[in-house]
Amino acid sequence: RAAPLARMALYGPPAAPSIVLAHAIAAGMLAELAPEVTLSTWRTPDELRAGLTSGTIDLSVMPVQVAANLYNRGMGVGLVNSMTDGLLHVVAKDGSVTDLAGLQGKRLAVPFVNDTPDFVLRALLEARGLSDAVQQVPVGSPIEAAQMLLAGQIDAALLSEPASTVAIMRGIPSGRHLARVIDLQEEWGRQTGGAPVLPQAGLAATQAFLDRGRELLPQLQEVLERATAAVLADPGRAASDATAALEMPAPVLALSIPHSRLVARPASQARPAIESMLSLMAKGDPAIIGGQLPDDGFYLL
Amino acid sequence: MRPVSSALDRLSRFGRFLWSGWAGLAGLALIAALWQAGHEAYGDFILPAPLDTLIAGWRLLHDGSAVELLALTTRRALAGFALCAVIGTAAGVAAGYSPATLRLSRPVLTVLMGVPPIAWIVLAMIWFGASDRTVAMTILVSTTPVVFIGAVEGVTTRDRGIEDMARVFGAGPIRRFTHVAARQISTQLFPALILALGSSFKVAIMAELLANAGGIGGALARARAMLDIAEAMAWVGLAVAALIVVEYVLIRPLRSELERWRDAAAPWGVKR
Amino acid sequence: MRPVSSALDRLSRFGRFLWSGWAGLAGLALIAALWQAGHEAYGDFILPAPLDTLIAGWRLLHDGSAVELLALTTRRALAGFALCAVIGTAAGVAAGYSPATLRLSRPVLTVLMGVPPIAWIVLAMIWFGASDRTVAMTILVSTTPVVFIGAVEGVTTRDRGIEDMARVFGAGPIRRFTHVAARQISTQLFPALILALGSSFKVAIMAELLANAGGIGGALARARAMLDIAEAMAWVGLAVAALIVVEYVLIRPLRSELERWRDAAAPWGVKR
Amino acid sequence: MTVLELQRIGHSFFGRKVLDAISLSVGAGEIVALVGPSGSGKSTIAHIAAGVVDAREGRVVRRYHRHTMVFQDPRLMPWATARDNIGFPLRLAGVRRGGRDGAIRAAALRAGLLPEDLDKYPSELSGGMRQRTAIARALVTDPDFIYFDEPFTALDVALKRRMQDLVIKAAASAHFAALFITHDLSEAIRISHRILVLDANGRGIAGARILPGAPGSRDDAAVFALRQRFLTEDPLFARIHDIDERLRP
Amino acid sequence: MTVLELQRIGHSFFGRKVLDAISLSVGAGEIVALVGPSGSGKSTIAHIAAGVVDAREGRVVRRYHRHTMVFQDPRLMPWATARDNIGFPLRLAGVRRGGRDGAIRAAALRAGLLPEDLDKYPSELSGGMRQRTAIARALVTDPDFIYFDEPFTALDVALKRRMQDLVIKAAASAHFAALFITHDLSEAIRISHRILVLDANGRGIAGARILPGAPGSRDDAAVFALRQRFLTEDPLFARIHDIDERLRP
Ligand SMILES: Nc1ncnc2c1ncn2[C@@H]1O[C@H](COP(=O)(O)OP(=O)(O)OP(=O)(O)O)[C@@H](O)[C@H]1O
Ligand SMILES: Nc1ncnc2c1ncn2[C@@H]1O[C@H](COP(=O)(O)OP(=O)(O)OP(=O)(O)O)[C@@H](O)[C@H]1O
Ligand SMILES: [Mg+2]
Ligand SMILES: [Mg+2]
Repeated sequence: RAAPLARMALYGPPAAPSIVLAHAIAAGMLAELAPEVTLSTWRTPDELRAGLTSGTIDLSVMPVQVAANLYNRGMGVGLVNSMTDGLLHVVAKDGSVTDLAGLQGKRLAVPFVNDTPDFVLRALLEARGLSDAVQQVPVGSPIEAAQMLLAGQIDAALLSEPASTVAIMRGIPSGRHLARVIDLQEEWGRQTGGAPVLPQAGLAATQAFLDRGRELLPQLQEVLERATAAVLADPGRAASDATAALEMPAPVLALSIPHSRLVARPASQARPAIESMLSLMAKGDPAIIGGQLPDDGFYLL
Repeated sequence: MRPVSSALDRLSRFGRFLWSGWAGLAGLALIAALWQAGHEAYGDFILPAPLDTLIAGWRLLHDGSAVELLALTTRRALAGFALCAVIGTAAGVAAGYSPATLRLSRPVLTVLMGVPPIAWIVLAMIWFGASDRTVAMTILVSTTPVVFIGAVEGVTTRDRGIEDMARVFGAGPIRRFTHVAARQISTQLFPALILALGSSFKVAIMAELLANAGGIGGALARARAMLDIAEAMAWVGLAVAALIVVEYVLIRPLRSELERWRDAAAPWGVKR
Repeated sequence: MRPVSSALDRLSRFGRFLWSGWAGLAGLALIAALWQAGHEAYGDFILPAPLDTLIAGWRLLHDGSAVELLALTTRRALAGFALCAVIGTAAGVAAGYSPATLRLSRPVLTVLMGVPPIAWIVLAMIWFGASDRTVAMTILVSTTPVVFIGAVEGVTTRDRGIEDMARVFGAGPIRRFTHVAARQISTQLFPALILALGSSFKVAIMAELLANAGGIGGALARARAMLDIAEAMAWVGLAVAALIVVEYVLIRPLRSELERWRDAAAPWGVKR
Repeated sequence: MTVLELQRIGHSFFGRKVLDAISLSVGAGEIVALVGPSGSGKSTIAHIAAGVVDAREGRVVRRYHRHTMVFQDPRLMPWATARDNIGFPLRLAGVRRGGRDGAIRAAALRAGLLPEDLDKYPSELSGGMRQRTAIARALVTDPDFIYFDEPFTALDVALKRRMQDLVIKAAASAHFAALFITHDLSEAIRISHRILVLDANGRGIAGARILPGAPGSRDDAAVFALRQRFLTEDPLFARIHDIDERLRP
Repeated sequence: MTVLELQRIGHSFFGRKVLDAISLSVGAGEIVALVGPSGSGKSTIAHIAAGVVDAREGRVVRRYHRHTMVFQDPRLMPWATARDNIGFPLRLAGVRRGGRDGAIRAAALRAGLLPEDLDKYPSELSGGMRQRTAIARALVTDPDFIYFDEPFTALDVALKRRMQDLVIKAAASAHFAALFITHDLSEAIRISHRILVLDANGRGIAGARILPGAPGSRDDAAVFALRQRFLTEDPLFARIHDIDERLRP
């Protein structure tokens, strides 16, 4: 067993993978790695950038594409594992759409420009020859997409967890019954002929952490696997553990967990899926992942 | 007799102040009406009804932390405003008096004006973390140009004749500045300060939101993430209310005191 | 003799203009120096070297679409600026002349000033989609207060004596406005317009970024998504360069023409 | 024929009455001098007559075609050169830029301004030059009525005499009539047909004196003699002459 | 003993020479009148002597303690009432608010301003009242040198005489010396010890005339006679008197 660290600062966006971290902390699972573990959320890439530069971040959940880009830019960031198999759904009025073809002629709000969901959706639509048939409305953020969907300004929205959960929840009292009508992961699996896996986000370790506690990674991975299982087993409990750190109500988080395809797959094990996703994104402009597919050094475990 | 008449004068100005507050309420009612129309056209999720927002705001104020958050953001906005007022005025006055400084600072100004805040905020976050100072620096960067330009204009368009008079009556450069120029500069400075104050609140909220620094910006982000648009609007409304309070308690009375003489110059009946 | 002397005069003012451009370059050099220091402290990832940024900018300009994007954003910023200049000036002048309007519009102004853009942008997107008009509306909302206040101050602080003179010499209200008041208002309006122009570029970029509407804001978002900070900075730099060009081509010459008489009033040697 | 008639004019500023029951009239080609203590309301009368200020009581009847005014302070536009200030009434009258120049030069010359001063801004002019600019501006459109509010105070002896002669001559050939406010009794005597004395508190016109002979026919000695007589013997002028009576209310 | 001495002063605005080789001196308790055509540079001389403008050539020697000035235009602060305008020099001198009131009232009364006018802002004052405020401001600190730049132009006959008497009396008791710029020859003759005539183009002092007897000892008739003699017989005053010679360069 490697020597524990004095402190460990975990970061993550306010989404399901961070719940796993929160639960691991709350359950004391990380105590063996470091007596003092903190979890903070970041909402914008700028915070991530600032945190990486100022060295306050040890480990952070982040989009795999961002991690790969940072790695290729020589920032010393490596990927520990992938923490989700995909969080993407097209949300629309219940029953109005059933598959991608059903989106024909509909107005679909697409947030996350230049982000994984955008590329995946575009690839899927293109493969089906629907690129021109679906009216894509670019919007600034998932919030606005959900707002417009709830207000009936658009027909469907590409959302990720937990935004889709929130949108669906909010729709109920006002009589708008929304549902996750298309599971992008499934579509992706069908498209690639593989498993329905979109390794969107994973836990990345920074140089600052690797310098001090590289040996702790296997132990950490083992803890996260246990934590993931515990979270999936009892979403309610995990949600209440995470509600403070993520600043989101526990019920929302609890509802979001089952749709988040949480996993804790070591990076090298997830590598094929990751590479197929990253190469798709790099097709337009390799700069999005920092020039090329990351080499072996990126996959820490 | 003089104190009485001056008290009466002040009273009448206070009356006019109240009356202008009344007209202000009419303006607010206008906004509310437009808002309601927007609400009816687009529904709760785009624009919740003004009344719902009011209720949400009331609820926020009553169960707990709203007052604290409001105080936090107001404090941050005021700190940033104070900084920008001091620095902007000092730099603007210096530049107004020294053309060389002005010429040198013009491109700096253009950069400050034209570069969007997202280009700075990372720097601020590195230096100060998600703290008051990040917010203050963001405010400083985005509102200083207003104050700076106001001060420069105040200095360059002042009436030098009166300053020459002061010089003849024995005022050195410092007292010429404090007794004569400052008064003339304030005419141009006050509108700039009012603008800067308004922006300070706005920028404080945006900076809190971008830098994840709590306060009303944080609460707003949370409410938005939960798609609780009424609550989000309520937070914005609370911030605007704080702004109005600060403006009418802090700046307007000072200004109307300083600009009293304009009332006299206005033709009969056009008092404001 | 008169045309010659006036040509000479204009030439000398042009010379001073160039000289002030020179001093401006010195200011830019100052910024670059600070920037370089920041770069050396925080590295490429936060603040790429000015030179790298320059090279990135050069590259962008040379391989393709940068000029178009720049033109697009500039066009949008100018459209928004033109709108806000026209509306702000018209409303401000109206409010300046009519105290009732002023009182009514003050809370509207406060709301415009104090409410962060994220509260509007959904509305703009619903109305206009991710188009030029969304950008224009965002600019309108955030910069009109500056122009409005400038115009109001211009009207209320004008010298009524000269207007009375014009009345005696047979000028009706319209010509009193166009021949006398407009000139006085412009003194306060121009600094406001310069501010508004600067903000227009900034807000245009932010709006493009938030509303996902292409242009430099879109390119900036893309560069940021790719964590290509040098390119992001280069885009910002290009936008600022466009702003400087527009400001010095459009507004400054006009203003220096209008403010020529101030040179005469300044004591010897304090020309600028 | 009267070209200007004020009928029982009254005015107050912020509720403080400054003028009451002022009636006066000016005939065609007549120069009426208006004298009165400082602060008695002379300028206000001129402003009311010229339409700058709306009287709160009474009626103004104007039967002339076009009036101009020399204000007590020059009221030049600081952003315009002397040339453009003088040309301002022409610009208002719609005269094109090119067509103004001759008239401006002529008016400037009549007011004693040299061509080289025309390109200066007001801040570059001396006090007297500013006043001359204001005078030239009032003359440039050939008005048929001019309000003069202490117009020649800043001029030197020669210029003042020259301007007075100009007014006398123009009125004699019925070019214009004028209401001429002045503190200089000699000036009033020299150029006017009639002197009106305003009550010290603006409560009506205290009285009038019609001057013997035509303006311009009186030489310096006669003017001085008349002035001395007015000041020492005429009770109407006592209030102007005797300050201490006024200062003790 | 001379309290003010200008030694070969020269000045130019934007390269245009307006003053050249001006030398003059004022003795203790002496009133020196400075006359000259409008635009000849009188105000500029006063500004240079008082230190508002730095001369580009020559030297100013001041041996008095404290000077004040009545400017050609009143130069009141528009944001301050007449009271505060008059009290401004006291405020500069560090007199507390309470202590100023007596001096302000006294100075205002000397300048013929009524107490009720003290609370008005400059825009509410008549032209003459503004000038009186400026005069009161120059008197309030009991200076030992005053620059008067056409100070009494806007005053009525009685006030003007009163102010002239004030100057005469103060100078007689050596309260102050003064450089007195005026266009009114009678005024210059009435109050001064010596009249300096400035060259029409500011090229030096054209000449001086020492007046017989003490100021104040000359009655109206004597003043008038002297004035007529100066204007018609004295070649020194010819340039002031004869406008047409000046207008033809
Ligand atoms: N600030 C200035 N800039 C340029 N020229 C000036 C300035 N002030 C005065 N002058 C010029 O200097 C000359 C003398 O002006 P000054 O005011 O001294 O005359 P003055 O003798 O006081 O005349 P007046 O009797 O009309 O007041 C004039 O030709 C005037 O145009
Ligand atoms: N805008 C104003 N607001 C208030 N009071 C005013 C205003 N203008 C003039 N007054 C007052 O009206 C009275 C008359 O002023 P007016 O200017 O008509 O006097 P005047 O006879 O022209 O005096 P002077 O000879 O000093 O120029 C004065 O008591 C003055 O204080
Ligand atoms: Mg008057
Ligand atoms: Mg002068």
